[in-house]
Amino acid sequence: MRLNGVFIEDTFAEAFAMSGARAVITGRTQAWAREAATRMTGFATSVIGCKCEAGIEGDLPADATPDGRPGTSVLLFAFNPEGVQTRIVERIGQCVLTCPTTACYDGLAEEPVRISVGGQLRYFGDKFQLSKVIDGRRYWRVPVMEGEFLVEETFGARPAVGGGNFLILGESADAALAAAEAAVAAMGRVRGVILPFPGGIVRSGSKVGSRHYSLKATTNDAYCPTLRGMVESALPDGVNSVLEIVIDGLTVEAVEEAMRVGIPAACRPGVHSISAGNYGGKLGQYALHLRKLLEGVPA
Amino acid sequence: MTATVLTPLDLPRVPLEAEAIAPERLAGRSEREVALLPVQIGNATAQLGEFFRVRGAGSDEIRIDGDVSRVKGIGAGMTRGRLVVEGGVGMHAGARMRGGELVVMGDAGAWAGAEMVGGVLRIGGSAGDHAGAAYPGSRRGMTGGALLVGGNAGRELGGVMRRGLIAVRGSAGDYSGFNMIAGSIVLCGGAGRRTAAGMKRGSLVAFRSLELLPTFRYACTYRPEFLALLLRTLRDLFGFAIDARYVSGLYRRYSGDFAELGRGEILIWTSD
Amino acid sequence: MGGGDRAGTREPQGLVRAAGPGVARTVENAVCTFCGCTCDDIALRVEGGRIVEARRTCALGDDWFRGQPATDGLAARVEGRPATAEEAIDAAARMLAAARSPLIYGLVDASGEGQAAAVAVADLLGATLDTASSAAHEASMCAFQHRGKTSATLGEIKNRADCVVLWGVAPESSHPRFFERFVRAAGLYVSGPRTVIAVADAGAAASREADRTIPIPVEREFETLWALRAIVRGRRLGPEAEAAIGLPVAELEELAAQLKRCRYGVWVYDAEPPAERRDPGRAHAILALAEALNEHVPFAALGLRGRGNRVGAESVVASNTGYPFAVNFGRGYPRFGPGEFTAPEVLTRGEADAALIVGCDPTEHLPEPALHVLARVPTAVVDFRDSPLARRARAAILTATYGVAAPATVYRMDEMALRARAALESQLPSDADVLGRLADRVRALRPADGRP
Amino acid sequence: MTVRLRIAGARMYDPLRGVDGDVRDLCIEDGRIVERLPGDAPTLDARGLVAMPGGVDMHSHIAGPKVNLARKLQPEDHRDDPQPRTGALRSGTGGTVPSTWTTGYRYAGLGYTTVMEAAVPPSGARSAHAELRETPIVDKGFYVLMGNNEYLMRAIARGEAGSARDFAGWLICAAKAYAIKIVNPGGVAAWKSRRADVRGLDDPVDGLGVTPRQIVRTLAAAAEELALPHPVHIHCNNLGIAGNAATTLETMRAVEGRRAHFTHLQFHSYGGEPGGRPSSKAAEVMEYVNSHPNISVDVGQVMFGPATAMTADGPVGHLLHQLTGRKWVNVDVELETGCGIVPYEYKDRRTIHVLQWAIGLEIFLTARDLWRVVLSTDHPNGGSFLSYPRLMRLLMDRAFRDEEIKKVKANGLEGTSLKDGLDREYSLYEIAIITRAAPARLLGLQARKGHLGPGADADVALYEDNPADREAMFRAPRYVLKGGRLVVEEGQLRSQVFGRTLRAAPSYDRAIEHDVRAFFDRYGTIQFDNFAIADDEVDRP
Repeated sequence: MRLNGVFIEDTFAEAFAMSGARAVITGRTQAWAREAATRMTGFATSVIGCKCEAGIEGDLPADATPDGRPGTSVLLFAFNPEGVQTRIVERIGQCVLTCPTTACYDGLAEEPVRISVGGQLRYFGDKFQLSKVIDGRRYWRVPVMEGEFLVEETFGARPAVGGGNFLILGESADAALAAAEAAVAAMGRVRGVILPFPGGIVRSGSKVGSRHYSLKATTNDAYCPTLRGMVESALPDGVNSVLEIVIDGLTVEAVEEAMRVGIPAACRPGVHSISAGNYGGKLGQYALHLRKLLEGVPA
Repeated sequence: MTATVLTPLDLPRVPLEAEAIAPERLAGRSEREVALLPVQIGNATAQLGEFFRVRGAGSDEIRIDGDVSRVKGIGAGMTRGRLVVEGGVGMHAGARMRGGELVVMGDAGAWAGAEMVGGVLRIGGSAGDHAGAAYPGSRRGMTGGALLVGGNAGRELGGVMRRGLIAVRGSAGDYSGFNMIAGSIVLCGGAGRRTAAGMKRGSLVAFRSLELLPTFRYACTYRPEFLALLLRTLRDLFGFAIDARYVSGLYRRYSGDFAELGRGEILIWTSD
Repeated sequence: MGGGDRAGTREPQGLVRAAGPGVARTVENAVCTFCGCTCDDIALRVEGGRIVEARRTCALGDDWFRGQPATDGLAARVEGRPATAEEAIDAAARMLAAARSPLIYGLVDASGEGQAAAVAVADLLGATLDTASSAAHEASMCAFQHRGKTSATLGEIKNRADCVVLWGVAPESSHPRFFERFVRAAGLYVSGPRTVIAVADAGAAASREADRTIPIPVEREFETLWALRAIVRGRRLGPEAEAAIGLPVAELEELAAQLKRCRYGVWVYDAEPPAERRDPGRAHAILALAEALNEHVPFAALGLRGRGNRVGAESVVASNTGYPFAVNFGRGYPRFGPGEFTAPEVLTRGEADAALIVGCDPTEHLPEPALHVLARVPTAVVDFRDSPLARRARAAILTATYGVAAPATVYRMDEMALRARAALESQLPSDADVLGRLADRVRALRPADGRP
Repeated sequence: MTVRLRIAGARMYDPLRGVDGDVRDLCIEDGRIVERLPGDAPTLDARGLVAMPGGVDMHSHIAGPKVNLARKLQPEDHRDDPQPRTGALRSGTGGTVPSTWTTGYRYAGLGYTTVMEAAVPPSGARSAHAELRETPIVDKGFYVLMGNNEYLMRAIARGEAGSARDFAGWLICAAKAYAIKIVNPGGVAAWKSRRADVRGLDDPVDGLGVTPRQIVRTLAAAAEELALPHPVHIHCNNLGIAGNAATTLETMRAVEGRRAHFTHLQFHSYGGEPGGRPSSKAAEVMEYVNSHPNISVDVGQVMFGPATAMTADGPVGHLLHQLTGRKWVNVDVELETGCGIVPYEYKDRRTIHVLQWAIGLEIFLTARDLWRVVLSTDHPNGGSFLSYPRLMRLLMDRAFRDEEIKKVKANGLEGTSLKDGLDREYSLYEIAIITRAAPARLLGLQARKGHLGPGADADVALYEDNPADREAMFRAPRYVLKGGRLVVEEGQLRSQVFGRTLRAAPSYDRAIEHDVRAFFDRYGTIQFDNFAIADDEVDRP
């Protein structure tokens, strides 16, 4: 299968089950909402090293937020709801509570599984915090020097999908990067997903385990162009640089949609082929077959 | 499903008590069965059909197409459905209601929505005394739901309220929010004296200035985000018109009541 | 005080007759019901079937004992014409049993036994039952029901209180022997003078008995009490407070400190204020303040109650039904409804279709609009006083004066029951007797359940 | 006209006569039980039913100033529990503090026919009698409060035990009361004088030169010397406070071998430190009770659900108000006693309530001599008397009890013997002891109450035996007779009668009245001559 002349390998991205939450941060201006969101999602690329994966899902216009101010939506993923709670509480506590003018709301109100967020952060109020129930949802008002920090008591946590991905095998580093940037830009329109790595792109794909050190993950040597010849390389001839796009999503459908949007965008001149990372189906619950995903996409 | 229509006939001076008029008590009954439902007339029991013409089988939607200002207990304890009264209602309308929607186009007597637990009670006209309040001796008044008054409210609005939302378009009487434990009261018009006296927690929001008790203390002037949330909910969810300048406005915050726990607040709008 | 010097100036007439005319005797320890003090140390000189002298009474009590109603030998009326009690009871019973929404009103000048019988009648009729003092006392009662009270009986005040606050009251005129009996008398735990502080409407005369008077603007009464409570609880008021109170905050702080220093305090207030001073928050504020003071020293709130057996009315109605007044039996069981089943509202809304007035003069208690309606409602009267209302009622039965011409259990304002023996003999039945017979007639006329 | 009834074929549980489930006929004539009846006497077929004497509640709060204040205080307690008027029966309201009429009906509806109001201030005797007159069906009476009476404490302080005794005799007669009641001896006086309490049995009561021990000892002796039918009835110091078992045991020793009844023992059997977390000392307290035949107790079981704390123990009222934030009534009463009222609720999710519940059950289940351990909830303090049937099932049905134990918050059971389960199951015979025979005997009423032998009042409860659900069985007797009149028929309350007011009339040296009169004249607020209750104020004409 070829898209825009780029070969699509007959393989699958192996994604796994995670638990995800959505935080809607509002601020006096879009910039302040975005600032809090940026800080909150820093150092959250890989659940292995960062305990969670988080990213900005997108900005929200004033009329789409609970309090009528501009907002930014953040998604955060961890292995289970407890992990999500711990991490989101830490991050909202350090990055939103502290940030001027912001308030923070649950973006998954319908989810039956609830994690305590404001319910934890309220203790910063040292018993001066106030609660408010509005339309069946409880909010905490924590007094801060600026005024009040408003945060919703519980957030929904839902079964989510981590590790959706595709690999861009480029003829050159420049071509691979341009293709990856194009893919990220296109995927920015998809709701329910984030791309947790810097700029949405990861250059250091990993394999499980290591040869020498007791590390959980080490460089994916089969795809490192400099190791061609030293290891059993997975790289076709002519490929000199590989970049990966990793996608976490609230649903498998959202992840698939992101891939369906991203892959064609990456199929540009200078891209040799598109592949995906998997572990032979041994680790993840989800096998996202590239060719099946792309059925119906105009070549 | 079409609405059951109840047309009041010649109603007596002796008060009629008709808790039977609630959606879940009419639902699933034939026209004839509805007419046979018991009502209390003074010291005797009678049948609904003696005082109302019943059209349509009992459904989750009821319309009373006339004034029933002398009928007590309409929609009291209702749990679901919709009950629309095209005139006024007597005492205890929607008292202790748990769900559904009760719409009164005219005025309501005393104790409207008293101790209500959930649902929405809309009063197009004015509410009498003790709307959303606790009955004598009760630990709690309203504990949930929304009580929306288009006209004025009497005294002790939301007395001993524990949770829920009350909004009054016109002016409220004395002792609004008397001894309130928590919850939110929004007063668009003025209020009488001693507003929020004895408040433990909770919020009383006023768009006009209030005479404050000496046991409230000024805190600051700010834009409370929760209030934007609250007022937008009132506007968008309940269709209670709120001018945008109030939604995002600046409010003076007064803490109190320091004769009591002192963890409540009165928020008075100052400018947008 | 005492009325001996005026004995004989007003001749009580009527049915109150002693066994042997001309035989003089003295009745000791008679009970006076003319105010909530319910003094029970009165000595009555009875001569020719009349009370000719009352000793140890105050001016009010003197009027009570010597102003017994003249009844011209009449026992009862039906439609304004003289009748036997039996005929009048029957007429009253028929009228009431036919009603759909009868109102029984009064009870404040009746024996405890008569009050209990009135409850039985109300129960049988499915009536609305209200006491004549409910309108005045409702705010105090509802405040009590919301937060309780810290109080004491009069004996504890007499024997312990070294600090007496008179809040807008001058008991020397409303309860003339209050000071003599409970404040100036030597107590087991108080010797020497007690501190009496009056806080009163700046525009009116305060109690003459006070050592010191703090004038406050009457419209700031609630605010002052409320602020005082906050201070007693150790809160600091803001700079805006002074304007809201109408009194320097420093003065309130000093008062709070003084109250917290006493050994045993009592806060005396009017539990039945006149209509223009009724305020749902006032009694609440006083009860809450006394409660707050109790975290420091014993402090009793004492609500002064007025004339008659109005405390008995509430106590008896409460023991029988669970509720002190404003009780409706329409559904076959008692329901409580201040504002709903209180007589002024029931009448004004035109909801009563018959009325039984027991032991009260409605003109003293009901507002004009309610009286206006009452005049058009078929009415029966059971009272020891003849009155214009009794004369135009459908049926009226005159009774022996409770506690004077018939024995009666009466309740003091601290809710303590006393027994008033009959100083005079009367041919008239007691209120309990009449109401008991009325209940029997009603029982015969009205089946237990359903419509009349 | 002679009224006769033969109750034929019931299984009888009549412990005072040692009858344990025998099938016999019960013969009733003119309100009393007789040996035999003529063959043509009307017969009630009671085959298959269980017959017991009418229940006797020896510690309840049903009349008097504090009860009526609690009624006025709590319209919310009555609102959802109406008692409609039916036939000849009066309407009323229930809740934890029912109206007078409803109290009588509901007691009778459980098969109880004798109820004692356990705490009436002397000055409240009149209104208590007025309310008892309106309390139908049951025979009733009250105990008069003496443990903080200023006159009495002063007599004791002067060492005049004889004066104290004669005062007690006078007061019983004047108030037309049944027994001497002590509540927190000296503690209420301290509460009234400076909002304090007493703690130890030998702590002096504020400025009076008297100690709780002296009050207890003097009144225990007075009750004996006055030959009262019921011994002194004691509510100890430190009710509800951690560590109070020590006080309770000390008070038991303080009566020096005299008969004494210790009421609502559950509330007085706590270990731990004052102000700290209580633990169970039921075993220790019951060891003393079991081995001292002069001591009798009622349990004061806590039952989960709404309650109303009402007590002469002023400091306890204040404590509960502070703990719960609920509304509070405190009335200091006439140099006699105090009064505290706080609405309350026992919850099976609260550790302390579970502990109280467990301690009560421990007392029941470790009692060796049931003739000295009486069933009570201290109505309405530990719960309504309407929960008695459930309590009986807890005692009779181990499987049920174990299920209930599983439902409660487990840490409340720590340190109680209930934690590992107690095997004991009460039999019908034993239930009849703790609810009928024992209280009747402890009240000195065994001639006419608490048994079904000739001469007894024909107060009889007939139940349908239901081993699977004892609660259902005891909640709805098939028939109840009061004084031979059928008041409950087929499980329905049909008619009302009026019971008697039970009162003691001890002899005492009337010379005391002179001195009491002088005290009244100086410190009282009513005239001595107006104090005593007249005969026509007691019972209905």
